[in-house]
Amino acid sequence: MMNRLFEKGRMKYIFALLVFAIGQLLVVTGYLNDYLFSTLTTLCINIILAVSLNLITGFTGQFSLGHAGFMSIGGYVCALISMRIPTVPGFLLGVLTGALAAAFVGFIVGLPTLRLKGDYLAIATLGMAEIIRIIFLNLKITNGAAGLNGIPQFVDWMWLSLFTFSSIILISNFIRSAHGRACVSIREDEIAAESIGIHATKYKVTAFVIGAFFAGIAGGLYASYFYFLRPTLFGFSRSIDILVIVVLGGIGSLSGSVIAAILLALISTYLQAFPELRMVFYAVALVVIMIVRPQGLMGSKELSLDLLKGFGRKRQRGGS
Amino acid sequence: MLEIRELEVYYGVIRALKKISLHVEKGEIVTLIGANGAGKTTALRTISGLLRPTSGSILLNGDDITQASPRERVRKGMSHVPEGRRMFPDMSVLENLELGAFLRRDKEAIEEDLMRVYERFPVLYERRKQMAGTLSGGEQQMLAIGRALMSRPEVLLLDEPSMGLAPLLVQEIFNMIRTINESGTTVLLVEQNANMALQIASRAYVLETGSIVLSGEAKELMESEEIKKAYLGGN
Amino acid sequence: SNAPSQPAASGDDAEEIKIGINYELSGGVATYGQANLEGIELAVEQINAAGGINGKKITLVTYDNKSDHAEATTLANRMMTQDGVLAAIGPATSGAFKATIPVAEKNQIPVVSGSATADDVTVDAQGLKEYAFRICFSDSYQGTAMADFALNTLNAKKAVIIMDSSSDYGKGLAKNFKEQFEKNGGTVVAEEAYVAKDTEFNAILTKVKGAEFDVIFIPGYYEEAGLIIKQARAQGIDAPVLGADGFDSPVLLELAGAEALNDVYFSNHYSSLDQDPLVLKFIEDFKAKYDKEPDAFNALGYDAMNFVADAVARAEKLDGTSIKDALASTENFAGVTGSFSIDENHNPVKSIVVIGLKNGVQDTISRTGE
Amino acid sequence: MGQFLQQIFNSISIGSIYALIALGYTMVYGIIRLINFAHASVYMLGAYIGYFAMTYFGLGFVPSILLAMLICMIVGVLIEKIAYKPLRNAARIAVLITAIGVSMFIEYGMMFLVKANVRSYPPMSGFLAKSFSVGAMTITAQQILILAVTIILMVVLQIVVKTTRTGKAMRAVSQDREAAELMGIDVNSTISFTFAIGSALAGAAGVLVGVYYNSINPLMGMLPGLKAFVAAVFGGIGLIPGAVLGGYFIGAVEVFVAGYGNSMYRDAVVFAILILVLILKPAGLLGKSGREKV
Amino acid sequence: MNKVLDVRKLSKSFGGLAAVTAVNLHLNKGELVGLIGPNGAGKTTCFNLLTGIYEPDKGSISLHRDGQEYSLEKRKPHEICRLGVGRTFQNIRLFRDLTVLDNVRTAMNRTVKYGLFSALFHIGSYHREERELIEKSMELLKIFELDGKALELAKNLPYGEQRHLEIARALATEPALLLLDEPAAGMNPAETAQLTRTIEWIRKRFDLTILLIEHDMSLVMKICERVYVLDYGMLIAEGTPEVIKNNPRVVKAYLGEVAYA
Ligand SMILES: Nc1ncnc2c1ncn2[C@@H]1O[C@H](COP(=O)(O)OP(=O)(O)OP(=O)(O)O)[C@@H](O)[C@H]1O
Ligand SMILES: Nc1ncnc2c1ncn2[C@@H]1O[C@H](COP(=O)(O)OP(=O)(O)OP(=O)(O)O)[C@@H](O)[C@H]1O
Ligand SMILES: [Mg+2]
Ligand SMILES: [Mg+2]
Repeated sequence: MMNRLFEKGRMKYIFALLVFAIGQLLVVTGYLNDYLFSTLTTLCINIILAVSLNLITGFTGQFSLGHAGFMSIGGYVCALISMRIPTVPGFLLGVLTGALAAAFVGFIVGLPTLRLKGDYLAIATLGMAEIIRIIFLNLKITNGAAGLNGIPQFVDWMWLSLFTFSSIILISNFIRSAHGRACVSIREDEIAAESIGIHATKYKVTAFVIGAFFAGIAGGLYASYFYFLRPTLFGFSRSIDILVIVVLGGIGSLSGSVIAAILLALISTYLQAFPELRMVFYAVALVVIMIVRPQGLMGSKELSLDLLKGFGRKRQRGGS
Repeated sequence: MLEIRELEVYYGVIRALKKISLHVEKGEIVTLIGANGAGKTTALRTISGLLRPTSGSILLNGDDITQASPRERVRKGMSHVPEGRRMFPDMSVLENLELGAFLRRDKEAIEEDLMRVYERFPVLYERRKQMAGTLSGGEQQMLAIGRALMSRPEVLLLDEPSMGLAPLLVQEIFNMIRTINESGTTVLLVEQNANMALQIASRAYVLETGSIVLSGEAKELMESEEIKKAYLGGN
Repeated sequence: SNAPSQPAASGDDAEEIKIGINYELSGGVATYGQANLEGIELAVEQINAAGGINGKKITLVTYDNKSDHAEATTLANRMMTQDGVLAAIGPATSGAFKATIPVAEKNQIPVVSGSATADDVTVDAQGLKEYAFRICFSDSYQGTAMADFALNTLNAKKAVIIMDSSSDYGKGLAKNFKEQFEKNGGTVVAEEAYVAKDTEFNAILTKVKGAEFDVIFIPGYYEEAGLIIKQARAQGIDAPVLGADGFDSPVLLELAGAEALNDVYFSNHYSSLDQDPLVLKFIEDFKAKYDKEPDAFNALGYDAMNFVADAVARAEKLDGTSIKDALASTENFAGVTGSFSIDENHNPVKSIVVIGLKNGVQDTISRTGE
Repeated sequence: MGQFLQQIFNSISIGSIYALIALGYTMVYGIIRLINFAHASVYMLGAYIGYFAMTYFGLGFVPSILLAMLICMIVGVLIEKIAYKPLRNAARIAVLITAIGVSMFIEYGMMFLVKANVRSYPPMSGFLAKSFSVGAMTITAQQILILAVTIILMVVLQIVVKTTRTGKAMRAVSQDREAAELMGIDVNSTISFTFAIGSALAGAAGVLVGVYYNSINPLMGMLPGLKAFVAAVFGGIGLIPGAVLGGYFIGAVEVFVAGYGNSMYRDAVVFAILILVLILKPAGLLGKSGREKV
Repeated sequence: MNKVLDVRKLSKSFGGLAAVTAVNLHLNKGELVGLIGPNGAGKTTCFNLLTGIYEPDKGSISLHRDGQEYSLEKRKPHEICRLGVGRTFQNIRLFRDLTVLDNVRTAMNRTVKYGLFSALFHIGSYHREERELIEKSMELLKIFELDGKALELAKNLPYGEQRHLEIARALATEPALLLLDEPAAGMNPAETAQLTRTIEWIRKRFDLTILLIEHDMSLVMKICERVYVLDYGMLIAEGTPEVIKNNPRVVKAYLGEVAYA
């Protein structure tokens, strides 16, 4: 019984290593050309964004439309640092500082606004992201509308997979901890959660800050793969794109977010061949998927966890 | 008046009602009792059209209404006090009551019925301007019953009307069900308070995990050892 | 077939000449991408109808970058590493175009933009982008020219700037105009901003109206400029209005109305008052194909395609490097947006015209520049 | 002083447009708790229908706006039937994503059909071409028209929702769909009716804005749509007077920030004020806040 | 001085409606006290005031625990819970989409010592503490015979078991004082009898003081040592079940003319 209830969850590390190794093999042998790699980079960035937004919106139940704002902070800070220190340590310093800056802003913004509920929170976060964007649009150091160019490129498969997997794993670890469960209970019923001693504001802000941190990492990766940043990249529609992935994958399912990000990347890549109707088909696909699976691809289930449980049960049965 | 034949209802793969049949004659009070999760609410929801059965049929006054919408059923004289009261929380008590008479156009008669409901539940009159969502549990229950009466139903489906009510009111509610019945409304009553239910009902059905396991005259059932032990608290 | 990054058949033995088209066909600035593409497609039709280049037909590999700069990068990668294009045209806006340049450099495939006007597109602090070319003016060139025009031709001393702060085009023009204007004795008394797709400008106009000034400079595109001029004139502001090539579209007239378009001057590549037969033929052909008047983006797209075709025809070999060299050595290319040569910074050297409107029609032109 | 009055008038005219679009958001939200992102697209559609009616069929203003309202009404009802109805029992956020999908479909579908370029409405004649000067201010007939339409619609809708049978049915459906069915309310047609009204409003707004600014494009719904959505929530989503108040509020803040502050930071200041106000009034300007009863 | 709860002059009104007016209550350690009264008398509102969901207009609430006195009237619900007040809700408020185990486990959060860092990296005492949490939760569930359904979603439990789970969840917060709001609502007499036994049993097992709202007199009269009666927000009577049963005011306002066993 105990084993069934309490999983150590080592599988995910093995899985991550495996994916990394396969990827590395493809890179070394040259099968992963620049085009595929840039598609892959976009995908991984989307995964990090979706997984971190899922923590805020899916698990903690706080409807946020401002994720692009956090991403942009991570991106700009990372770019500004790595342009001045164009070395790998500079890049890493940039990504981490960017993520911390995003987390800090998340804290400052989250503290007052997380009192708001539902759609009111949504427009407050949307407003926050717009304010951040307009500031970047008018700052000297970020070069306004033209944005930053010539950001040194450090993102390769190693860094990409390292950051992607650690984002997924850390967030999933968090969710499967007492702190994570506190967040989920707030989503389920805030009043009941408070009545069992959960400091709702504290946990909402915690989730918001962690989510912002990882969005910041995604921004940093973006800056240092695509060489450039501009305020227009972080508009309302990017936040919406991330939300779409989260809901499509399943609110409260990290593996769902990953799967949905992959699926949408596949659809979008496939549709590149139809430039005129690309977005129309994409929209249709979105609507159809939602109608067919309103709860999202995975609902609130997790892929890996269920597989593990399946294994566990089989082993038990075999043993007795 | 109301007849259910071989009704079968599924929630996904769960079979909540297993081919149940029952009937309620005009002017009767019939009660449906059973443990938590037996399927009582499911039965009522199917009868009033909120749920669709996979098979079986429902007849009202001889007409097959299995495929009818809830609206048509209301028009045909059915009224359902649902589990959990389900008032419209951001509307006033008065508006809730008016909605009960939604399909009626006879303004004056509606006004009369409104007065009758206020007479029955004076609290509702006191609170007529308050938002229904802020009423206490018991007040909400009264409102739910009052609202159902506003359609002048021929058949009234009641799902646990005594839940959460003060003892005095439980009494009153049951008395009222009796009066309502005496003034010509047929009643199908689902109750946890089996004691009281059996006292006012003429006949009863006992539902267990989706099947009817017992039925008969209410008085007889009240004497049954089995029923006493399972539903009446044993002592 | 699974050999890594081996571009599909290309080079001298290819049957056709593949040109990548990487444009904003949907999303926020789709207007400009679509307009460029119309010009390009017209050019390709004409070239192929005339037998192609040295007997080889041009085929376009067209992608929509959704006005997303990262997507532009990805698509540049796709066309260069998988589709084997010889050269790529687009994107339309400076930002998105810049996003494809590192890919071009890496794959040694030239990229050309018809409308990326920012100053640092082809050269920046790090030096010349060997594989990037453009055929339009830079912002500083136009901004300076319009400041000179304001000071010298209109004798203006005080100017108000109302700029599109959401595009680097608007900001770049504003900056250069201001520098030049103030260097030569003018003052900018107010700087106001709007963002692309705004339709309501009365608030800033009411504010501006309170100031004293001789001209208004509107660095931005016709979509908003048309409305600004209309609303300004309706408020009784009748100072001369200056703009740049972003004004050049028949839509400007439709939006602002003829009465509002008096005392409006903007810099451009060509004027319909030009009786250049090349221009006249282009306008005629364009009208025949699309049933509308061409605007600046149509013309620039048309020229960009012909510019590339011209270089392909002159190239020693059919590969990126040779075409790049051919592009770089273009001399006196006769385009509908003026004839030009490519300078050492991969910018066109062409003269600028300042067009004056009267009741919405082109009335005066003055030429400056090389 | 004249400038100040003029700015007040400016804020009223832009506010009217936000309010007009916000009304449709709030109507639909009121009944199915959905921020109907497709609303802004229907508004764009309305503008194009008006445009084609006027330029290709030579219809006048009134028939054009009626036609746009009619077609938008049909489109709105169809959208609900095809894309939202199957998700009646799904999470609200799932429907939101569908709405975003529908909105993209309409916008990009339109972009495919008519291209992305800006089109302009034909110049108006008659009353609609007039303008009046009051002191130092100039007021156009079109501004008066939009203001009047907004206020009249708000009043009419408020009366419909608060006093008529249908209005009561709408409110009942929004609060408890099942209970509404038990009252004999036809939930489907009530929802359809709401979409019909909301979409007709969008269509009308599209034509009015087309006439007013004479500039339309397939993405014209995005920015005002976003602002109107913000206005609707800000006023207290689901509340008709809230939508109008929110619209005017946002319009006024925008105009006064641009007119007396720094127009570079216009939208940033608008949002900052919005967030501050929400922190003080967490359920919007007119919304009732307070903890739910437990 | 073995008082656990001392409420003085507690008042709360909503708009013009005085829901609770100058109510005094006190509970001694280990007592099981009933709070009854007609519908809308203000019982649930009292609970909401005690647990910080509403802030009182007037009056004081003090909790005594481990020789300390804490005043509750300005505190937030989660602080009050941490001081040792647990509750259930009149309309069940479980975490419906969480498992039975998680419902209880989440309520044990305050015993968790590992920090955010351990939570993110699953290091430090994470594994040990998590294991302990599960063990403790399962023990608690066993008491309510819910251990077999630990991995079911709360919303899939039958009603009666949901009520039990809610009590288990409240107990998981290790309260000294437990507030139960109509625990027997929606149960049939047999189930109510079972619940009555459970309540008595947990009181002993966890050394609890219990305040209980209930309309089912068979339960109240059987297990409550004292009963408070509210009417129109005011306390109209207080005493042993015997006394209350025969108080004419209570009979008139609340009980009606029936004899209760
Ligand atoms: N929406 C639903 N989805 C899945 N299962 C359901 C649903 N509603 C009810 N059930 C299940 O169907 C069975 C019958 O439920 P029902 O609500 O009809 O019982 P009941 O007799 O009214 O019980 P109670 O006395 O608790 O009200 C139960 O096992 C319940 O868990
Ligand atoms: N948030 C609120 N807003 C307005 N009125 C309220 C609110 N909460 C409670 N009330 C009112 O306060 C009174 C007391 O309500 P309360 O829920 O405390 O009653 P109760 O004694 O628990 O009744 P019941 O036994 O029916 O549950 C009721 O009249 C109710 O309408
Ligand atoms: Mg039931
Ligand atoms: Mg209560």
